[in-house]
Amino acid sequence: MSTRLSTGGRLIDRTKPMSYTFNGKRMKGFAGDTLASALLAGGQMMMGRSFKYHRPRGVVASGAEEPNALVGLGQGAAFEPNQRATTTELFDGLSATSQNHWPSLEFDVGAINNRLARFFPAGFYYKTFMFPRVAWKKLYEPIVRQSAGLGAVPKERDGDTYEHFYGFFDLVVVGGGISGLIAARAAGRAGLRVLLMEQTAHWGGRAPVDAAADGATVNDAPVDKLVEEIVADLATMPNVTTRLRMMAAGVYDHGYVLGYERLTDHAPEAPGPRHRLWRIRAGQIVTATGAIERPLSFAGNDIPGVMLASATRDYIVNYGVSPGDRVVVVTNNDDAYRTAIAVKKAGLDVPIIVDARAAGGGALAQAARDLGIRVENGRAIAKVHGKKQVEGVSICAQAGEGGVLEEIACDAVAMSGGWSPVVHLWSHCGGKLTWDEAQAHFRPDVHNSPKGDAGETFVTPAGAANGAMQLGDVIADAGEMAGRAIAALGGTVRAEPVTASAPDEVPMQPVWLMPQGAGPKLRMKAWLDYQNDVKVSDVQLAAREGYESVEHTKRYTTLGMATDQGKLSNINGLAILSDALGQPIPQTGTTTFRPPYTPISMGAIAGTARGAAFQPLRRTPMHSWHEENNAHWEPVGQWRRPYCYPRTGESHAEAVSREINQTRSSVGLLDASTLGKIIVKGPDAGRFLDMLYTNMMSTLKPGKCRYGLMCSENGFLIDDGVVARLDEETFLCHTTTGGAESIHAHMEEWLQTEWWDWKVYTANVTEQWAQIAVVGPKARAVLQTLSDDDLSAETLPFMAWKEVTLAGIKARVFRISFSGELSFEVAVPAGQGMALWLALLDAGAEHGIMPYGTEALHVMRAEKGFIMIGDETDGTVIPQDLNLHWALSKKKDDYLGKRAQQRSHMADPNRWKLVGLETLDGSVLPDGAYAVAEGVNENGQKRTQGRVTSTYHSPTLNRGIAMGLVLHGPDRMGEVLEFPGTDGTVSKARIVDPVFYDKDGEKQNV
Amino acid sequence: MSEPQSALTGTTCDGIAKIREVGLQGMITLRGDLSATEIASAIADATGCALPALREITHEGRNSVSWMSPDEVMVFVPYDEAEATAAKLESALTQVHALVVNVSDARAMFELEGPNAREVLGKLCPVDLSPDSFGQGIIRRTRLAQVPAAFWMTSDASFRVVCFRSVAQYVFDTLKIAAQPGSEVGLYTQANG
Amino acid sequence: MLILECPYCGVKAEETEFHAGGEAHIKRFGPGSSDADFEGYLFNRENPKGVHFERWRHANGCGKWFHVVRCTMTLEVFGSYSAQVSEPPQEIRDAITAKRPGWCWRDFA
Amino acid sequence: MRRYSAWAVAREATRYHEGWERAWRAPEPKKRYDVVIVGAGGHGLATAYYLGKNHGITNVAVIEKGWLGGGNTGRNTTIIRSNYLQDSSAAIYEKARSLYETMSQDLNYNVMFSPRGVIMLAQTEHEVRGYQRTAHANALQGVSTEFISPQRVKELVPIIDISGPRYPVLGGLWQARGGTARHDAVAWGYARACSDMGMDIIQKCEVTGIRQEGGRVTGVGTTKGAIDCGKLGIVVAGHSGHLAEMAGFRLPLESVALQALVSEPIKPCMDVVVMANTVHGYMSQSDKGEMVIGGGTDAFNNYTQRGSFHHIEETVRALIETFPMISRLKMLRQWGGIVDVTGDRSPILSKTPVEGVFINSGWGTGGFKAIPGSGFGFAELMAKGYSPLTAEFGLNRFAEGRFVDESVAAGVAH
Repeated sequence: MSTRLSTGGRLIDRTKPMSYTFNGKRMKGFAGDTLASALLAGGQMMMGRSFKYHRPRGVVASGAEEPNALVGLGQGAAFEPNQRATTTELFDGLSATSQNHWPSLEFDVGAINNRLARFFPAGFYYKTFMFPRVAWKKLYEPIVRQSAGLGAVPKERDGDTYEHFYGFFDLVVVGGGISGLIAARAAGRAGLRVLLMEQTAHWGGRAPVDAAADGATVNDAPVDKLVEEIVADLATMPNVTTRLRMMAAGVYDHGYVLGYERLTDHAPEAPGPRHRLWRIRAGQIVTATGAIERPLSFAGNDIPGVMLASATRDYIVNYGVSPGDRVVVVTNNDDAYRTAIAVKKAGLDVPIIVDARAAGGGALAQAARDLGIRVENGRAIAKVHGKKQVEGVSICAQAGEGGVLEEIACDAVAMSGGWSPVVHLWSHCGGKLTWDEAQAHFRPDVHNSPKGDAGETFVTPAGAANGAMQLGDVIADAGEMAGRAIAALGGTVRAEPVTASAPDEVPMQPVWLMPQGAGPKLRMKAWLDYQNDVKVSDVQLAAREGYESVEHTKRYTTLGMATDQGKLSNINGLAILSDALGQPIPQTGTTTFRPPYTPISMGAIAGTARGAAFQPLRRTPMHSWHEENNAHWEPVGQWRRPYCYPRTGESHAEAVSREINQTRSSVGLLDASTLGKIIVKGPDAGRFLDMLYTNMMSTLKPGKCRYGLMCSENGFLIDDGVVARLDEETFLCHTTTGGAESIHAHMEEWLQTEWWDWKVYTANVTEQWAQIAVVGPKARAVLQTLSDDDLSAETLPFMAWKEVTLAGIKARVFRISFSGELSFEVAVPAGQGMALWLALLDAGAEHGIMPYGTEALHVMRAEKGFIMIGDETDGTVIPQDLNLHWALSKKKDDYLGKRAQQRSHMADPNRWKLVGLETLDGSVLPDGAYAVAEGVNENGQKRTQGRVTSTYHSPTLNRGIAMGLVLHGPDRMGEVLEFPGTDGTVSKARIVDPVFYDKDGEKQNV
Repeated sequence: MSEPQSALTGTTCDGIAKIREVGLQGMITLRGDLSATEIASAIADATGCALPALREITHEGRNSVSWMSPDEVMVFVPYDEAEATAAKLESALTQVHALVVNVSDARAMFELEGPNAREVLGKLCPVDLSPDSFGQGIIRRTRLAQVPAAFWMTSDASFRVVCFRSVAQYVFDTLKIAAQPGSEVGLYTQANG
Repeated sequence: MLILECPYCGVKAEETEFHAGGEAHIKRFGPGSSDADFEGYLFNRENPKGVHFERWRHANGCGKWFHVVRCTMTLEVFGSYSAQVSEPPQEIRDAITAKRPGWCWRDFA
Repeated sequence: MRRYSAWAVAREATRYHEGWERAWRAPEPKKRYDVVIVGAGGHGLATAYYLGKNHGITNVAVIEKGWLGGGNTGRNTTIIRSNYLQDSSAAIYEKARSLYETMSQDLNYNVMFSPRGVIMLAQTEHEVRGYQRTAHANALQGVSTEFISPQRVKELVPIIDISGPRYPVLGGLWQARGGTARHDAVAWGYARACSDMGMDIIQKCEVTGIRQEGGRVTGVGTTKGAIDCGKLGIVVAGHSGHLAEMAGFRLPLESVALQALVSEPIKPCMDVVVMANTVHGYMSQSDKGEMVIGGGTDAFNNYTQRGSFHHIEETVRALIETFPMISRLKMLRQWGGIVDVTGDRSPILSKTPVEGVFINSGWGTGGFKAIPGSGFGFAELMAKGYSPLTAEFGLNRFAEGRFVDESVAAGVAH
């Protein structure tokens, strides 16, 4: 059983005990522990259940590659599922719960799947659950769904905050091991702006751990010394930034790197954001990301107590934790001997080292023998005994089929199948890999590197990440590769005489299955992907059934699709696949490496954009007044506009009616500030607007206004509004609220990219002005009380504008009407909008003046038969459909959209045309309803002959009114159409003139 | 004549940097052929400022002129002088094709002050704000979180940030979160300890 | 995540400061043009695998439109230039040739 | 073909599953086929399947430059729905949806079609109107949808925040028989069925040229030699423009990157598919427990299958606003695919200027849900020269200005 050793542990501080809970049980650990090391120290070998068979699982690794030891961390607003115990730093009060079991970790009903495993091979669900059909939805799928998932679901709104940071560096070094440190120091000394990031809380990586076992030295000093020395050097360089607990999540095009900095995960009480997502632009990236050890594939290699040899070593050396008292070491390379030595030095027993290589190991093997450890070459593990805990192993010949030679009792197994460089970041942006036959792994093919915006190489692998596996080679490679990256940035490298002395290792030997001739029984128990329960037999089945592409096999078996994304399983899996297909591994190739390297929080991705800062919320100068006066808001793009202003006890509909009645009978106010306002000035301004609008603008007289339509080059109506001519050379174009930015951009696009020789300047002055529509029979009276200027119909007739002083504020007054009433749109500088608004309310009090919202605006324009962009138009409607021929200039031989409107379908007389619709019973037509025609089309769909584009209850007429587009509509006045609802009812409506109110337009013209 | 109001009427907030809405500020958009001598002299006469070169901002007393685009500059003068200055520019440019508009009410201006000011802005804008890349005299138009914005430095540790008036509250809220206590990045500050 | 250089303000900035505007050097066809020409103008696109000419706007910056030449297979950028030209300047063509000898796009080479 | 069933699995279990045969053959190409389909994605394989099943044409080869199902079929977010506005779209998507209902049985391959229901959230007044219109259209099209209240949305999706400060949920367009399916299985199931009908699926075979005589197609050149054919179907999504160029015509298409991501797996918490168009995000939970999230497309041409990260950011940001709990989940994996987008963002299923050459492309971001309907209609078009399902999706519509525009349900704000 695992336990805490009385001495040792280079990363823990035994003077700082910490307490935490696991599944509610109080446990103890030390500062510097990971949750995994603390659990092992507490004898908690079993840490989770596998995904498919719910098999008992213990920790197998000691870092980011851990597939088994996943826990739910924290509680309430701080709960997070699927946290790796191996990368979770212990803090006082930490609370963790194991996952994917019911009722308990020790006794899990789901483990029945394990009994039936033989009936659940890879892809079994593609072959079953099909009959009877209803059973899939009713029975099978619910079962499949309920058994799905790993971690528990967070319940509360996230209590933490997150942020981003845009970082710019010449060179970014990923990985704080020996290679990364060497690279960063070289770059720092070359005077470059450098960022060095390390995903763990410690510098130095594996080298110090290995040295603790084999006594390797650098420059005749302990490896730890070199680490300290370089870290100290870097601290003195202002041009170098170093970050612990920061992982490079992904490398993207043009030197873009995502840095995931975990600020308070290890200290939840600390102030500030929890995570910071760095968006980094790097001239060069050095990936010193090290390597990951591979498991060996033998029967029972997933039983708690079976661990990677390197992890076993880490727990002993770094945390003073022993995974077991009797540790069998099984390997195909020399490195695992370091583990045996470390175990022995810790005073624990190594009953045997099982070396699959016939010739065995080199110097390290000798060192192990010298310590009295029994070493057997050409041997293998046939089977591991035990259920929730290793109890022993059967030894056999690697060459054979698993005939047992000897049984050995043990409580832990340390395995090593060789090492694979971490090539993820290299591969994210297109870096290619090459197969290294000698070391049986893929490493970066530096001749096929990721290319940046200038086509230059921008990622350079260094050290173990580049396939250099022994200390001396690692140091040499790091210097060499860092030099290349620095040179690419025009820097020069001062040679660093770093000499390492470490025991020589003899070559490893690929071992993909143990024993070599293992039969089906054993292969069905030899795990490749621990979390997803993918076994050697599953990959072989996929190959047998023709899922030959590595992508097919991955998807068919789910190999490598778990939360560790195959960090442990991919190479072993595709070796088995290649063997099954009888082709060399490089021909099989790898699956695609995708970001992130390990999962990153959604919160960090969103950053500060939540709550008030989620999205810009645009406010008019009178926004606060609307808020204080109980406006019911309608989001219009990023603006908020009052929909209506309900009073106590009033429904929205009642409020809208009140606002309309008041406005039609006396006077109302509308905050129209959101309407777009664009200045167009220059000798060619008229000519330009003639191209932009369908009607003629160049003939407009200064002081006058004209309503205009804009179409896209594809012929469709995109915007409308009133244009006022300010002077000979200057026009002010009003656009819809949604159009302010887009229409201004539209204008600039044509000016800059098509008519660049035309003398026209534009300026978007939308936000310079607060605009208030004063509407109703009493509008003039109200305004006149605030102004000495003459506002009479003579001096300011309909469709004219003039500059006046209102309530002491210089204002532009436009006599335009979107309601059919006498109406003045008053524009004043935004800073004085509120003042004018209040003055108008005051001046109009005697007339019962009140503000009205967008809904009243919509109803009143509908009563007048005015179209609304976005209601009558939807991106498929042309002006002709709306009977707006009068606004299509015949004199102009060109305007944007004119050619498009000549295409056969747009000139088709059978296009639906705008009409008014009046229900026979006075009710309101359902919004969006279609008018049905006779019969069905060839796809069996009911034929239609029209649709409702806007529909309202008109308080003025006290009946439902609507507008719609109807086949030959204008020629069918009086005809009755049927509009089926979605509830089975049918509304009948008569085709009428769309102008329902004041047909002769007398009211707006007074 | 009522008192004009700036977007946030001078709201302030303290975090790892000080945030303050500056209040009323006169701003005039001037578009034209910036190589035309009339423009340079009109600006000099009206503000005393030199015509700014590419991506630069020039200052003279309470006035500033910043480059905005190849055919546009922004003139900053005290709010109550904007109308007159605009008129002055207008009349000086009658002979050339140019556009002069008083847009003093269309925008909001913030001051961001303190040793961490660079980092606070660096959390929201995709711009290299390290001292050796960005300093006084430069204007940068870019994206601040989700809205367009422009900024320049008025000292080694303070910025002026300009955005549209309607999003002033959003920009303030966003800056406030970016400046929350305990969120120092320690990147641009490490050099000066 | 592209980086582009705006030829007007000289800023080299990330994609989010810009707005992509589609294929470049498209000739406008108005009233009087054939259906085929008009369809080609509005809809038919090169969509090449390799060298591509496109329009971008420095939307969160100086607001100017400009041209960019980019490889759609590698995202490598060969250069950016003024929007006020109907074909790429010689130095841009040379820059492409240096990286992609024998390139051609529509009638340009 | 050995039928798949629980019994077959049990029988094989007794011999350690060593008796299973290949799901599809791996033949070398013949000299000639009546029909050659280029592209062994879902659409290409479905086309071949219906050519055989509905029209008795089985002398068919499906050639694929990579691995079957290796393109967008295996990269999408697997959403299936047919609540479209325009008749022609609703027709083909509803045909597809109804074929998904019985696909597992038809193919004897469980594609795990899961009609869990799809909600499209209405978060502005404008969307409310747009979806009410769609609901009316659907009722006449025979597509069963319903506009539901915010409370009903909350019942269906407990983890949603319907009173979100910025975009409260005002209702939703609910299609109870929409859902998801296992994307790879769709390609694999069709491949197995096609192979069983005697069709040849030829993987790792790239088309190098399209041969024609007198304006009529006679065959294709490939990396595995020349293959003659009577008719040629081009079904290659993002690479359509490239193939069209070989055949000598141009297409109104642009290829852009579309991105998606998945979270780590969590226990079941969302039983329906939710689409929030106002904030440009959509999400469902896979049978493995991952939250599957769809992002946006880049605005520039791109063949790298790598999108720009800010789209991921925008999508995640938006979904956190609507589903606050996902803030504490982690992104496990992000990826991109190349989608081909047309001028009206609707697909092209059409004859081409070259006689005998047919094109099926332009599915943009909506391809997976359409696979069976697309194959059904396109096979009919190739076999008979006309199909009511594809009639409105011809190439000629761009010259005529007769578009099929689905963006209208969410038009311009006002």
